[in-house]
Amino acid sequence: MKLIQAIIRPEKLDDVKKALKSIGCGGLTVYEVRGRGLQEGISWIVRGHEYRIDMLPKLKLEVIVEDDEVERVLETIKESSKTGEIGDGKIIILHVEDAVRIRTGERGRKALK
Amino acid sequence: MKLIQAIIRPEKLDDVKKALKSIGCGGLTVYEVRGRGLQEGISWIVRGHEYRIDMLPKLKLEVIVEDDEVERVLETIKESSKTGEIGDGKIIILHVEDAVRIRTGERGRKALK
Amino acid sequence: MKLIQAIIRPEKLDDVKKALKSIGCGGLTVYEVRGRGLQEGISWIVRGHEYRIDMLPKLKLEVIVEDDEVERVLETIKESSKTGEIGDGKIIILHVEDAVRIRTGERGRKALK
Amino acid sequence: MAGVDAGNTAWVLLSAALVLLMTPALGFFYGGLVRRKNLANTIMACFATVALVSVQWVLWGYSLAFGPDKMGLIGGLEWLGLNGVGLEPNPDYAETIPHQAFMIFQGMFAIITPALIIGAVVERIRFGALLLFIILWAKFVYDLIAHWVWASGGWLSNLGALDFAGGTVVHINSGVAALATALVLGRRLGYGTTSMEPSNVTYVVLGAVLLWFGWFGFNAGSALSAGMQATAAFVTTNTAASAAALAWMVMSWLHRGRASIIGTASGAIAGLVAITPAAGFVNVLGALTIGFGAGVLCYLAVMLRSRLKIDDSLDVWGIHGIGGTWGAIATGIFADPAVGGAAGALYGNAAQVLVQLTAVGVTWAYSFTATLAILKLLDKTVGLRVTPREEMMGLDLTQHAETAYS
Amino acid sequence: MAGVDAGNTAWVLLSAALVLLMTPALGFFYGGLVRRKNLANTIMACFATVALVSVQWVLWGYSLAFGPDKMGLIGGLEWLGLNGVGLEPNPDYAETIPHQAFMIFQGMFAIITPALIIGAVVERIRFGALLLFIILWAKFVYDLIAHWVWASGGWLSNLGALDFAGGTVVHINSGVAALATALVLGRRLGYGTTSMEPSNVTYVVLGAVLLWFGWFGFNAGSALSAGMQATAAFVTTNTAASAAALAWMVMSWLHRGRASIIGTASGAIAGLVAITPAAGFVNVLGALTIGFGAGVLCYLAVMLRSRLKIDDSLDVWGIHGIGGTWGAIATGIFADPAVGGAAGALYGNAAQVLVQLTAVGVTWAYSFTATLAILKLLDKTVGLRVTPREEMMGLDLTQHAETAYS
Amino acid sequence: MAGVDAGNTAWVLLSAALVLLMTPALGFFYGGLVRRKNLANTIMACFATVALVSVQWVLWGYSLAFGPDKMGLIGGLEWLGLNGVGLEPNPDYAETIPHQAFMIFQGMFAIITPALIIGAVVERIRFGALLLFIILWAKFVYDLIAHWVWASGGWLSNLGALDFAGGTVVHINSGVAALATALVLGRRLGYGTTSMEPSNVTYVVLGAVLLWFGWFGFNAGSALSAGMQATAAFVTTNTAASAAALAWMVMSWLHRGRASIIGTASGAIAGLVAITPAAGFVNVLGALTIGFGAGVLCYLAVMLRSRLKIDDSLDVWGIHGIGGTWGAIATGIFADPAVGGAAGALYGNAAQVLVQLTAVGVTWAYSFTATLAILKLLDKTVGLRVTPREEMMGLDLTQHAETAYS
Ligand SMILES: Nc1ncnc2c1ncn2[C@@H]1O[C@H](COP(=O)(O)OP(=O)(O)O)[C@@H](O)[C@H]1O
Ligand SMILES: Nc1ncnc2c1ncn2[C@@H]1O[C@H](COP(=O)(O)OP(=O)(O)O)[C@@H](O)[C@H]1O
Ligand SMILES: Nc1ncnc2c1ncn2[C@@H]1O[C@H](COP(=O)(O)OP(=O)(O)O)[C@@H](O)[C@H]1O
Repeated sequence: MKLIQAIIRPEKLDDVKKALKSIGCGGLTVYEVRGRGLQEGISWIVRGHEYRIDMLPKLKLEVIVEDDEVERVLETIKESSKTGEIGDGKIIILHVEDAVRIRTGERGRKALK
Repeated sequence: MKLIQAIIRPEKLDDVKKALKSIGCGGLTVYEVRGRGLQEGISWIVRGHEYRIDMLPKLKLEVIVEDDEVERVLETIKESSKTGEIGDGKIIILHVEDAVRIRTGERGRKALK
Repeated sequence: MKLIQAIIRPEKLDDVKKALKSIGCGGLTVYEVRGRGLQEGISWIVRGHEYRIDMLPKLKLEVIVEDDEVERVLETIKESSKTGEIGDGKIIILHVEDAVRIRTGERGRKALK
Repeated sequence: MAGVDAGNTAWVLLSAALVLLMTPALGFFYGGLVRRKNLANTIMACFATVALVSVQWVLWGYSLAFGPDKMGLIGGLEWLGLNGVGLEPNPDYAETIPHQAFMIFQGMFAIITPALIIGAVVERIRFGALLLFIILWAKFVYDLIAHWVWASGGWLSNLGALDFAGGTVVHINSGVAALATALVLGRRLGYGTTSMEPSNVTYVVLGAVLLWFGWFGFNAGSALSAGMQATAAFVTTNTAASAAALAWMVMSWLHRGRASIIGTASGAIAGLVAITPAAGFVNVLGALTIGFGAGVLCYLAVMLRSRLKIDDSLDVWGIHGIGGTWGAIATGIFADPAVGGAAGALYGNAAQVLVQLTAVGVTWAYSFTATLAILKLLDKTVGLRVTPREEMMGLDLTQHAETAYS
Repeated sequence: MAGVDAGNTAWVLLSAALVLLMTPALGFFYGGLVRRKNLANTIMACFATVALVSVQWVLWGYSLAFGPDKMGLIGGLEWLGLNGVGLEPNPDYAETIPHQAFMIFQGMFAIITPALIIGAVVERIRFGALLLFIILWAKFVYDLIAHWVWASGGWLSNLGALDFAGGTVVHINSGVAALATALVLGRRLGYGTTSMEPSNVTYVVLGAVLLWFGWFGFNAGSALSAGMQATAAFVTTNTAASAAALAWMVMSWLHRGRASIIGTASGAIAGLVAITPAAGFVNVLGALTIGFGAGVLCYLAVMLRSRLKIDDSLDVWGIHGIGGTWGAIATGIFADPAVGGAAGALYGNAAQVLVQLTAVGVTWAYSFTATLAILKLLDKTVGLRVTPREEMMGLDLTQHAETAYS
Repeated sequence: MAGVDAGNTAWVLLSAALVLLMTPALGFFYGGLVRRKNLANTIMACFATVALVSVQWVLWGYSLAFGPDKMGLIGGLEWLGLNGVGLEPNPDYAETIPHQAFMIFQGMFAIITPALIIGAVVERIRFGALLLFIILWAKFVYDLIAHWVWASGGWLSNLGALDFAGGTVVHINSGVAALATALVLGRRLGYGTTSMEPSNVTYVVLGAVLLWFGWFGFNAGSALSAGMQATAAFVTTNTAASAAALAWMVMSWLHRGRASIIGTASGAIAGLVAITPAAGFVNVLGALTIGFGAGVLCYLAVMLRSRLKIDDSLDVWGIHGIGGTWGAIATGIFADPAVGGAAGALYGNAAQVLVQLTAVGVTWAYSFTATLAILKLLDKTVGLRVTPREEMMGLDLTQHAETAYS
């Protein structure tokens, strides 16, 4: 099982949700973060002094998936959250050792079903 | 060392905190998230058009534990956060390669003590 | 690739950001959490009844790094976020299986560049 | 403009504007006290009450409450749709302001009273059922009691009951109705076992502050002219609110070791409630006593309520019911003839206390019974409560498909 | 103090204070409706408008709008810097209050009108360009139309157009200007494809509530004395706002299955807009009709606007343009001579409707054309829109280097 | 009601209500400027001050400040508990309103003045110590200076010092006290090294807006009747606030490349402060000058303060101390006899500047010394500061066990 974490633009959430739904991937968790990347942000100079804004609002989206779904989900998130502008964000994959569904106590694959 | 991440109902936080304390597990980190699961949410239909609400407020709870404590903590969180209704949430286990206590620089087991 | 997660004091963010920048590490993601540790918090007693506050506001900081940068980043975060008082927080390291840059679709090392 | 005085009209209209502001302010006060998933719904409930009761009031409410008296019990239907309620003063109610100015000022009281009850039903009532409840309650409870106490010819008014700005009509009435409502509706899911912490203390203070501000219109405006009695009411209002805020703050400090912000705000409201019937009748020392008393008594009432595990969620009974009762009785004790012409027990007229007790008793009894009846009816017909799943998801999403803020 | 009446002066000054509050209230109303990255910028835009137009008004605005008439078209420059605008009453405008009291009351209207247009440009206009636009628009659009309708000698005023508190001057004017602005400025990036949900419903309600509160000053204050007409305007204002809020609430309930909070708040504003020209002229049943009509019509206008994919982002045209148009025409229909002395079609004076239509048409035409001209000029010279990158990052950060809250 | 005028009474009471609103508004203004962990505590500090000083004022404060004069230095104890302060007008203070109306209006000034100092102590003072400080400061500093400047027989008043609504008594007094307080209390932990960004810009604007709104009561209400001088004060207040907001906005734009929202709000407050002593004495051009001057001077004062690394955390000294000083001196320059009867240097009475400088100097000296003494006493006895651990955890949790919002 894997945990896919994606940092996306807040305005892209709806698109990503719809796209994930359309490939049958219903479960997801989302929260607000702020981030800075390598290039994004703006800066301006006033009388020799530089001012910079670099921490921008983003959303972090997490999906727990079976190993064999990873690529499809990855692709789906990538396509649906892309604008092509700097600041679109990153996706990472973490390994999940086990999962539990609180309601039933089911573990592993069954916890997701 | 493992990182246990649990998505729970916001109103269950107090119970979980108390339960964790009672098994001697003091440290934890919590933040607000919104999530949708496989089934939960409500929908209604007006003149053929379907409306849906699916992103619901949840809390995410994180506990870093020794390997040998994993099962006990897992069980404790599960029991104390369960209502039996759909939407109770999930718990996942991630592997932690190392930990550092910022204050002292201690690493590994000692960082948790 | 690794994901470094640090729980720090909110007022230390600026210092950490500056320190990371100075070692050439630009990308990072931050969000607000609340946490309790082993010892921190305050408690008071009124007529035999104990009251406790234990969940304190913290920031969680995440940096995705190449394996060979882990130690340097770890050290930098630790030094720049330390006050020496209880509650300074923890840093953990998680293994990242892969990373994608949404904008370009680049994967692995290149996603971070 | 024979008889219309500009100063008094400005005073009463601006007081009406201030009282209007109180109901949405209550929305923020209550909204801050509930969990975030129900915050917008709570604000909305108060806001919608403004719209609903405003329309009801000009259509039939004012006629029932203040229209030509029928046997001391109710107003006639002669003034439906404000027919005959014009711009000339009506000397039965106020000689120097247009009749409609009196009407709209009273309308603001008719709005806030049912809105107060919302504090007992938050986080679990269906929005549609709430609107129905409010419209029925306004008609069968508020309009009647308002008639008895304030209308010319009302039977409690004839008895000589003193109620300057609504201790019985507004506060006991809504507080006791809240108790009945909490009993019928039952506790919130998870009450007593899960944490139900207020989600926004700043909104609680914002609401309390705007309520305090509006209360000057509520109490001092009730003099219906801008003169000595209005001034007295203004001063006693501010004094009692302050004294009660301090009293509750100190109680919370002694009791839990910290000066509670929510407690201080609640104390201010308790003081404002308690001074309401007394505002134009007592002097400043009376106001201090009433305020301190309200802070202490309402604090204890809230403790008691929580012991009894009755889920009057935001303590409408403890603050408005008990605060109003204390204020109504205290009016009978502290009324100083030098302020408003009426004497209380301290000034040799012990009988006034009995009259006050009668008005209090009648209001308790009628409000409790009639509210119960309306609720039972609604529960049987349309159903009062949301489903457990809706309750867990929160009323913002399930009733309005909107969230407070993100 | 020959001629100055204390009651009326208190009334008009306090009304001016209430109207002042409306523009920042609008900031919260609008601010809650945008995405969080633009919330502080939206509030700031309204706040800065207060400061900017206040200074403009005492320097030249008042002179242009209300100064000695030049051929019915514009005021002269005699009153620049308030030269000659003193503390004695000016009987042309108000006999019982200081001339400066009238001036400052009018100033508050001059502030809020351009601020209303901000709803059409949020989330994408450069802050500096917005300030320039406002100052030019105030001068070349607002001051002129205000002169035509309200100044002694203004040509629409001479025609007999009824506009009690600004249906044409304020609402149609700003609503139509908003339409022009939305067309010139173009849609927000991602409009129609990405989600642009309001970020703070509680601020929307807070803003709406303070607007409602302030509107009593706006409408009832426009009587310029605290008497019967002010009372009538107060009552009709509250009634129409309530009726429209209910109407919109029900529309949203039927249409989308849930009672929308934002909808109810918007409905209240629509009702307040529509009653504005009529407030001192119609009776309470007229007000109910105007209110319900506004709720329904503006709801439909907003639907239509969204179909047309015009990004008048916060529906200034749908609410102020259409609500104001409906109100202006309805004034010609429902004006009851018993209230304000003027008769509408229902009271035998069908011609009034034609006069109203003229005023409406003139305002639409002039406002649209002149706004377009100003915008084209600014777009060509300084540039109106932020860069796409700035738009994506949000205006709070890029225009002010500050964020709403964290 | 011999002598009581309804228009004037309505005016003064409503002005008092507006001024009451200012102190909690200040809570939001200050609250938005601190870090979130101290936001609720900051709001609470202002709110509790309202309650505390209100009670103090009716018990002994009013008697000390305005009671029968003792050698120009202080009022006697004859009016303790408002004994003898009745509803008949007191012609020494205001001939046409009840004496208690004057009393309560003045009470609102007594509340806000110590509350202003809170801006210098936020994020690190023990809540209990703060309440003690406020009660002592109210007694030993505010009541005295108020007596000197405003009481009949006060020695600065006898000198002929002009202070329309509190430039010395309220603003210089609190601003200088804030400086003393910041020096005694020391800097916040991490001051200068960690980021201490304001957590809620929308609350800063909300607070500023309600302050502006309330300031109409503060300044125009100080005329104590609703006539020409009140109108003049209203107009100058609005004009100066606007001019100063623009000035500060432009300064921040030039200096940092962005139009700061917090800066614009602070500018408005600076303008309101500076016009306070002058409001009823200067004409509109004077007000513009005073406003622009305040925006620029206070901006520079704030820059200077931050250079000096004095942790007057929210710049009470820079805005109220310097703004008040500028306003007090400017009153001596710009006072126009056509407005308020008093002439300044520009109108041939250069001596007035000297009188103003005396009042300013006396207030600076006394306020600084007396505040220092009170603080030293408290620091030695009960202790002023929270522990470092409490400071790091935040005052919301440690002083009240509550959080602002979640
Ligand atoms: N090394 C990193 N570690 C953690 N988060 C990162 C890292 N690099 C980028 N991010 C996150 O991704 C977001 C977008 O990254 P950015 O570099 O600006 O855009 P792009 O991926 O298009 O080059 C950032 O705002 C930040 O939240
Ligand atoms: N596949 C998933 N990936 C990430 N989060 C998930 C996933 N499935 C569920 N969740 C999270 O768990 C919460 C509860 O899940 P849900 O399926 O509604 O309940 P249950 O686990 O009782 O079936 C969701 O709101 C969401 O935050
Ligand atoms: N076992 C744990 N699991 C998750 N988070 C933890 C754990 N221990 C500590 N934390 C987080 O680290 C923060 C600081 O830890 P604490 O123990 O108070 O300080 P220190 O590391 O200086 O001893 C806590 O507030 C909490 O957010």
